Amino acid sequence: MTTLTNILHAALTGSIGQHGEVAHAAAGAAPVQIAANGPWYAVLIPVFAIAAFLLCALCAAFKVKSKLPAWITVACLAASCGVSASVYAWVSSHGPAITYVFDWIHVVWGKDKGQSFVANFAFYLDTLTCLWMLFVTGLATLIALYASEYMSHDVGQGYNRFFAAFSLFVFSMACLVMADNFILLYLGWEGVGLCSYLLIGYFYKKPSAVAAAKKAFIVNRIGDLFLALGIMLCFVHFGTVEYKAVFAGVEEYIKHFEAGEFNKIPPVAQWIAYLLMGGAFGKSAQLPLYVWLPDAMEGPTPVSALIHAATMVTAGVFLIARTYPIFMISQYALHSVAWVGALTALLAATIGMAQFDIKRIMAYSTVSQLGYMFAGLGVMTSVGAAAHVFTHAFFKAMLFLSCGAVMHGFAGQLDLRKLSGVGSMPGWRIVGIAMLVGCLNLAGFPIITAGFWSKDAILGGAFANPHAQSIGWILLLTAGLTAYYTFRVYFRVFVGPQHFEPGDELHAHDDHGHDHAHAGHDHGHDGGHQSHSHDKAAASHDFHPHAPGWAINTVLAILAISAFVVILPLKLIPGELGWVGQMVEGSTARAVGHMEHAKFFGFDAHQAMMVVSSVVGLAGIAVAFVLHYAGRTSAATSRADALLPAFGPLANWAQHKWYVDEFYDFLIRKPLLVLAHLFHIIDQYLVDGLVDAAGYLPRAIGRLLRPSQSGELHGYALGMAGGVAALLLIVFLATTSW
Amino acid sequence: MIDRLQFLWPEIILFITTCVVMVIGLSKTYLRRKATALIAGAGIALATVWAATRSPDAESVTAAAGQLLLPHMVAYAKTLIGIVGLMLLLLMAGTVDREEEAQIAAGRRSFDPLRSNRAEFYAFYLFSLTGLMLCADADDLIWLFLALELTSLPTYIMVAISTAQTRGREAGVKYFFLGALGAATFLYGFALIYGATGSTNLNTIASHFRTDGISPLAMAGLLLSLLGVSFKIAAVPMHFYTPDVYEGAAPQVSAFLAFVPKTAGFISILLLCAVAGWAYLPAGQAGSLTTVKAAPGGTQLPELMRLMLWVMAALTMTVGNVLAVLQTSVKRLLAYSSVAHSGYMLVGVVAGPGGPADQGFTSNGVSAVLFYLLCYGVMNVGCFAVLAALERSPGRDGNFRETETLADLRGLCTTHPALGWSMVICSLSLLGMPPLLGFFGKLPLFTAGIRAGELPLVVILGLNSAIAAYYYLRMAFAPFLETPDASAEPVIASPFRVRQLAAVVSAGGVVLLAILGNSLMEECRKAGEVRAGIPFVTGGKAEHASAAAD
Amino acid sequence: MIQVLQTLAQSGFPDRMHAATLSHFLLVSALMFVIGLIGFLTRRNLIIMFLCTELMFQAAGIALVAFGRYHLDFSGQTFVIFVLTVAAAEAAMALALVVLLFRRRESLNAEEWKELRG
Amino acid sequence: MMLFSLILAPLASAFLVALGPAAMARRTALAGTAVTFFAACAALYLFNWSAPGYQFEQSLPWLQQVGINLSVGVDSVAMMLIALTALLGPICVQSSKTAITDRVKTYYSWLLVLQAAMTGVFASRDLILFYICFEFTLAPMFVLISLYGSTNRRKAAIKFFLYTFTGSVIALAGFVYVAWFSSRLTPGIVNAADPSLLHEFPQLGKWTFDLATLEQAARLMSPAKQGWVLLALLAGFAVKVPLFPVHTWLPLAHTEAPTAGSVILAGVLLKLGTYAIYRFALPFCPVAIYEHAPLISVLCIVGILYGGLICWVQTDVKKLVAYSSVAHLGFCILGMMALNNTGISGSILYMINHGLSTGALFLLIGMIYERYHTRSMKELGGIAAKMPIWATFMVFFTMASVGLPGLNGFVSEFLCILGAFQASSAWGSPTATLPNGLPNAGLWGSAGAAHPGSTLGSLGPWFAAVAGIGMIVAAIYLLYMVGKVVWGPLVEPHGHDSHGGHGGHGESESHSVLPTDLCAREIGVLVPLAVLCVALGVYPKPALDALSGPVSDTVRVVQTARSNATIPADSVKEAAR
Repeated sequence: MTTLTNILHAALTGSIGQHGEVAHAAAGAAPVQIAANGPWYAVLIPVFAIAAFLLCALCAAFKVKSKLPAWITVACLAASCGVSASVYAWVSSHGPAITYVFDWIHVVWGKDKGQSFVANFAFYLDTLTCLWMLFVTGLATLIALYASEYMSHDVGQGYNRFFAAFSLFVFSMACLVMADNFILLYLGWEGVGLCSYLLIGYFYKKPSAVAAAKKAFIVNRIGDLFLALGIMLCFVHFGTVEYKAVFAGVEEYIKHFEAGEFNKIPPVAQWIAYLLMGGAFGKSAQLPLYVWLPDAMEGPTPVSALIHAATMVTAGVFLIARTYPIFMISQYALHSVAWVGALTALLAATIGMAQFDIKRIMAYSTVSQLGYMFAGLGVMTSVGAAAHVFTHAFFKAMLFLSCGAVMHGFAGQLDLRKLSGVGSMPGWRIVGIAMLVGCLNLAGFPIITAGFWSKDAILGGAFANPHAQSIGWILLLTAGLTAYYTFRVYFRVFVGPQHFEPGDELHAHDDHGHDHAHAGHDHGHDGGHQSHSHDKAAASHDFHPHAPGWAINTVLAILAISAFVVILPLKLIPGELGWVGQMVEGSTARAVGHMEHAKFFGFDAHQAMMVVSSVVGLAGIAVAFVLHYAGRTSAATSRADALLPAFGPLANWAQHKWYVDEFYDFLIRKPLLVLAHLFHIIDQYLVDGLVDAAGYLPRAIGRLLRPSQSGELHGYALGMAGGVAALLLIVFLATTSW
Repeated sequence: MIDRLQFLWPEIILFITTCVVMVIGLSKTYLRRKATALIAGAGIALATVWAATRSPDAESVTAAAGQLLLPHMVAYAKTLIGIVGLMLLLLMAGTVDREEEAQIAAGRRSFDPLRSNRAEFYAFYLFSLTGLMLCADADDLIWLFLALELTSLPTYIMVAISTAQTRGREAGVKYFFLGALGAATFLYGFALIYGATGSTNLNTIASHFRTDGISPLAMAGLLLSLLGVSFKIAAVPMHFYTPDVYEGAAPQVSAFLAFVPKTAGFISILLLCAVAGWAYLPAGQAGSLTTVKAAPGGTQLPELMRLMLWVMAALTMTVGNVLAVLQTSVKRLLAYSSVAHSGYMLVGVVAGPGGPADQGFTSNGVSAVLFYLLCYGVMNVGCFAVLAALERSPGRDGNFRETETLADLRGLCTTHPALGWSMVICSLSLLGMPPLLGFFGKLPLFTAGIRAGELPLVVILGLNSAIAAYYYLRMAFAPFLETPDASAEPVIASPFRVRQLAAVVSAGGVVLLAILGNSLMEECRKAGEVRAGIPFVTGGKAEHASAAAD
Repeated sequence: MIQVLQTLAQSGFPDRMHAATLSHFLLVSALMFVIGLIGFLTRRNLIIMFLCTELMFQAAGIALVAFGRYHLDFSGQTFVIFVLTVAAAEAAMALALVVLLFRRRESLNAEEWKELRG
Repeated sequence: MMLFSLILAPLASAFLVALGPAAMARRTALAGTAVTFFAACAALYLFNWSAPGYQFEQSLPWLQQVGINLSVGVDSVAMMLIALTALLGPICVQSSKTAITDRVKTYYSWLLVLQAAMTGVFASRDLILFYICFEFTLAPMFVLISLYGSTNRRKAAIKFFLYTFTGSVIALAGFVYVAWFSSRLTPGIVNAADPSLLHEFPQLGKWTFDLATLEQAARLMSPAKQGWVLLALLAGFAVKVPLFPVHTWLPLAHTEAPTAGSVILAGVLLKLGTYAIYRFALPFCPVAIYEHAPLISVLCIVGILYGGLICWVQTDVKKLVAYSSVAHLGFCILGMMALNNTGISGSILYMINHGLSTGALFLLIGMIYERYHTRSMKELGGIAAKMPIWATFMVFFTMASVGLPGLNGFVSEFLCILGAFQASSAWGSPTATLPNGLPNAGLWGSAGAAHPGSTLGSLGPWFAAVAGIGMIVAAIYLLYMVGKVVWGPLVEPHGHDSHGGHGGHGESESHSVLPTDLCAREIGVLVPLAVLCVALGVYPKPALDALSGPVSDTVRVVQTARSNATIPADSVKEAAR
């Protein structure tokens, strides 16, 4: 309770003054003062998480067959969340600080700057850290609670494993976010990748899950390589990987940046940002590395919600926000970020429009929204980006959890052509409401949704930036598309005539020793079977969707409420985007420099956008209403089907994700595989063949010489005489000077 | 002249023993006949001890043995010959007269001096050793020629009578005829050297070379002599007889052939090289035939000789190894390997003793050769001893049959552990596997070769060791790793258990000498010193000059 | 090579004016050696082959005697005495061996003995 | 005494095993390795980790005519590797309990001999003693492979033996050359080259194989000579590592070797090569290695990518891991070629880490092989369903091998790549001013500003970047393997009951001995490795601190030699005629 009070206190009173000051100090180009002694209890955030991991691992070792690991996880993560809150309270009253834990990697070869490679387990605590940690731990706690029910069919099977990996994820995320140096960040970065791998591949018997997990890890590794190289370049240039010292080093270049004199900034320093960007693109599923995220939906839904929607995928955003000064001193880095973000947003939205799997639609919408965040960073509205991360975390988690509830209830059915009117089924009310709230947020329904405000900040920032007008238009277009496909899902699945077909996970669950508690089997599914006649019908006759239980409902309710509640800190506290704005402004992610504000057709861009984006969003919803709700009688078809021919092959292409996967497969994987086979052949026959040949050479010579040992006396005598003659001749010829 | 007798006591002892053996061996009493081997052993032992302890020491060398080009080598070489000779003697047990004695023991036949070979065999053996020892203290071409002939003539007979099989005869005749060809070659070479210098005394010849340089005639003589003598060491191109003779002879005689003539040959080559250059030639002397290679280590042979030895060394080891790789008969394999080992030792000859700056065991190629002779003798005897100690039960013709192929060795470590492990150890040592003796034998060849700037030759030596590893590995691990064919006729131990002793002693020597090799190396270092300061023949500017003054 | 010839020329070879110089003896000796060698290589009878080696030995003997005379030195002749002795010993051995072989194969053809090979 | 006892203890137990009854062989061997392990622990405890020099030094005279002494001594690098060797000893013995059932005495005694030889390699301070131990590792390994290996074992054993033997003979020529060079040094020559070195040569002009003396002497060689010596040394040690074109013996040997043999091979034997390069090539030919580092690094990088891609198309799990060693050790040598503290520290740490994680992978594969008698990925799949404990370990060690931060592999791999990244003299060279600040002009050049984190060297960011692709490739093939074997639907070879908990009734004997999942003994074998993997990943600082002394010395030697490379080039050529 004390902590809660602290947060409120900090949020409503203390932080305002504090951060105002810090921000001013920073604006005066003085380095941010960072205390060396942060609160010790910051350590507890990862410690609780790792403790949960270890306990769950113990549970696995002792083959615990109850929900114990879930409760351990929930408790520990809640504790982490509490600690995060108190750390936030500390930071908001004391300013940024570093909490040192222990030495990690130390290579020292001199006393000067740059002559030691030092990466400690130490935490860099500022408001940006706190912002991320608060929603990461908070959401993780909630989703763990949700998962305790969602995963219940696996109790005694993979339940322990699931929660162990889940806790490990939170630990890694904590390291990533709280790191005081790039190397610890890298630890978290790859750690979350590992957990993502483990959790995507949770249903390890499904080849598609295994493949998706592998894909996620490998694609992320590509990004990680860039990140690693960026870190190295950073080390070479600044002589350190610790943020504090790096930012101190950047400080000098910031002046040049503010003066617009990029030619005074060494290209090496500018290149750091490009490399780091690669890492961010990988982790946050941006072009060209976004392909893993949609496949990652093979994992259990809570995982999709937490890792692949709310937290891990925002690590890229966090990285750029954390190292924002480095990006600012790079002449084209932010432009690149903006363009990549915008294009990703558009591309993912177009794919999302054409999908039928609702979880996949959500996945593409995540990619798309991440694109928004990158665009926001790129157009120098880091505040908007951070705010969008924050709001998106809540509503996207909620969307996923709702989808998960549907999936859970309908045996894995996710095809929007096979589900209809779920929201109106008994027991599914909360899910329906949560879904609606989420969709409204995602679509940017004006004024009342948090998503609207954060998205608006990015759009406004884009149009306000004189160099980013075209990005603004792309984002605006995407906003419309987003609203359309979001509500396409809602109108198809949650409202309209009731209809469902169960998915094929009945059997899969049986494999797991699944014991469905058919608590809700008497809930009506009367509208269920009239309109279809395939073979599945027989199976689904016995099928009763089971509505979510208390845990899922509670979590959804909390999230639905908080999706609205987050508007409060955004709008009630003064400043651009209020509390989040302050959090960002008080950290390294603060955008500096003076930029003339561009006008949007003569209006202030931000104010104009409030109107324009509202209109676009509402238009999208309206189109979705017309095409997918109005007059729809069956689940499988809608009015939109009639429009499809008008788009020609485009619709088909979009449905096939623009064939990007195939393209990559053809362009990269296949050639590599061919190369690998080629190398293997070369290795066997050429490299090893040469060795064998060298080994065979003595035998070959021996075979050649063997006839000389004919056993005949005369042959030997001739050999001796001839040999002597030849030898003498050789010797004479070699030594005589002709 | 009496002074020279100081050196000859070991030979004299051996000669007396030979005479005794020749008589005793014909005795009608079985026990006396049997004592021949013991008497021979006692004689060799006495000669060895004498050579090791009572050889003229360094002080008297200048006075009494001033004529010797390698003054300290005598004691070392004779001791070495004696030790290996004793080991070989252990092997020789039962080589001849086996059936004869069996029939006499069975009472089917009485002793017939005409049918017995025992006396001759041991006498020839001792004669050969005597000749070998005489090689070491040769200071005259005539002496050298006689010593060489005394060494080799008995061996021809020994090969022929060592087994009852036709192969032994064939081996004997091939060996004899080709040996005669080789002998004629070096004899002609000696004649030319004599013609060019007017003296048969090595010392005088050396002085002559020092004063007047080496005339083309002398050079032709030197080259022919080297080539002729290289028959004894089985160097290319005089190596052809080796596999056939080793294969045809009984294994114990093959062991003998691999050591005795080879040692004689190397001693002769060392003497000839000492005459031709080591003893006096300064580096950088001009003249096309007598150019001395101004190598960093200072090989001081005339370029022609160096080149010939170089080519011979390279060819010998390569040819020996590549042919050995193909063999399945252990004896033949060892024969080719013997060729290869001669090639290794020739590297030491090419390297030479080096200049005054190169004192020390590691720098002196001559020491390396002498040390390697010991190593090779010990480990080679071990391998042949294992073969000699095994046999097959008599076949249809009533003769016992030799074990010969690699397949025969399979599983020896389980059936005859002592022999099996001796084979493993000796083969690994021949391979040059550290820390066995063979490795420490090769190491000085490496160091001396590199000291002399013969890097390519050293690399060829290294690569050849690797080629050799292939077949030695088969030989080493056939007894240990493989299991005998179930269908194959079992191999049994020869009734002459003393041969097993020889094998075990060799194996023990291979291990122990490596560990306790330091003092041996010290001896070799001394033995490898070439006498400096050959005087000018005609009164010149300087009476004495230090050898190879840089 | 050229130098060898030059040296030979300088030592008065060939000199038609005098009856028998060192060169003549050497020439004979060399010819004998070569004839012996060629005989060894071409003939198949073991006894003839042995005689060819004797020819080679004696070629060396001629050279030794000639050189001894040339140098006015006795060691050459001494050498020859020893060579003759050794040759005699060899002859004895050769005959013994040949007899041994003849008993086995009833032939003196050297080509019959090639069981050992490879 | 400490080091001699570490060498003699396994040797003595080898004799005990050979002489004792077969029934006691394994227990005797276990006791022997355990004693060695505890002795090594004692040594670790007694070792002064903060001192940079050699410790436990001892020298017994041996063949002084050749300048060979039984000199031993360890610095922290060698000490760590000895500890690794001692740790793997009992693990190998324990892991062989069910795998080796006939000729056990031979097996365990040769295993112990092998351990002694390997310890000797790391402990020696005399080139010939080193060489003896180095070569002598071949015989036991040859025996282990050719007696206890799988179908093609004889060929593999012979190839392994001959290949490495050939190389090391040439390396011996290099050693001898250095010794000869040193023996010819006179005070005059030394003085002309570097007067400060004079006191380093107590045995001036004598033939010796003492490492300390030769280290000093070899530096006076001209760069050209150093180049030849480097070539000779690499001929021996690159084969052992193995570097790219000379690696083909490794997959074969690994595939055919018994499990413990593979563990030793990957864990320690390969490190003999890398250790030898560190111990000899670097101090003997600093200038040459500086000049040729790019070339060697290119070989490393080719090995990383080429080896990695080949892994991807393997069907034999063991062969895959074997090829991964080629790739992994490419990183190791790449780091060493960076010739700076980061790179070399990383490289040395890599030796340890690779030994732990790859050794463990081989153990795991061996456990599967014992159960299913196959290692083909076509016949195995989804083992996680049946053997969760095994699967957990497998994923764990795979991740360690992939280089996941927090586990051991990461620290060393990152340091190696970082070392290569830093090591470019291009970082320091000021380039022309950039007119517009565009990064295309003088991409890596610095516009006036220095790069404090850079070091001298002849590699650079491109090397790091291309090698870094190897990290991706590593993820590809290792996850491919895990995806095939651990995850996916359960696939078992024919004859194995795919539903029953205790599959394969009537299968061969060793199969019925083992339970389906790992037994306590097997877990006990893996846990120490896992613990070390975590420990070295989370808290590598003690190790890195301990390495800093020796590594700094090495770096100083190389950089000094390079900076005054011209001086010895001339003076020594004159003086050594």
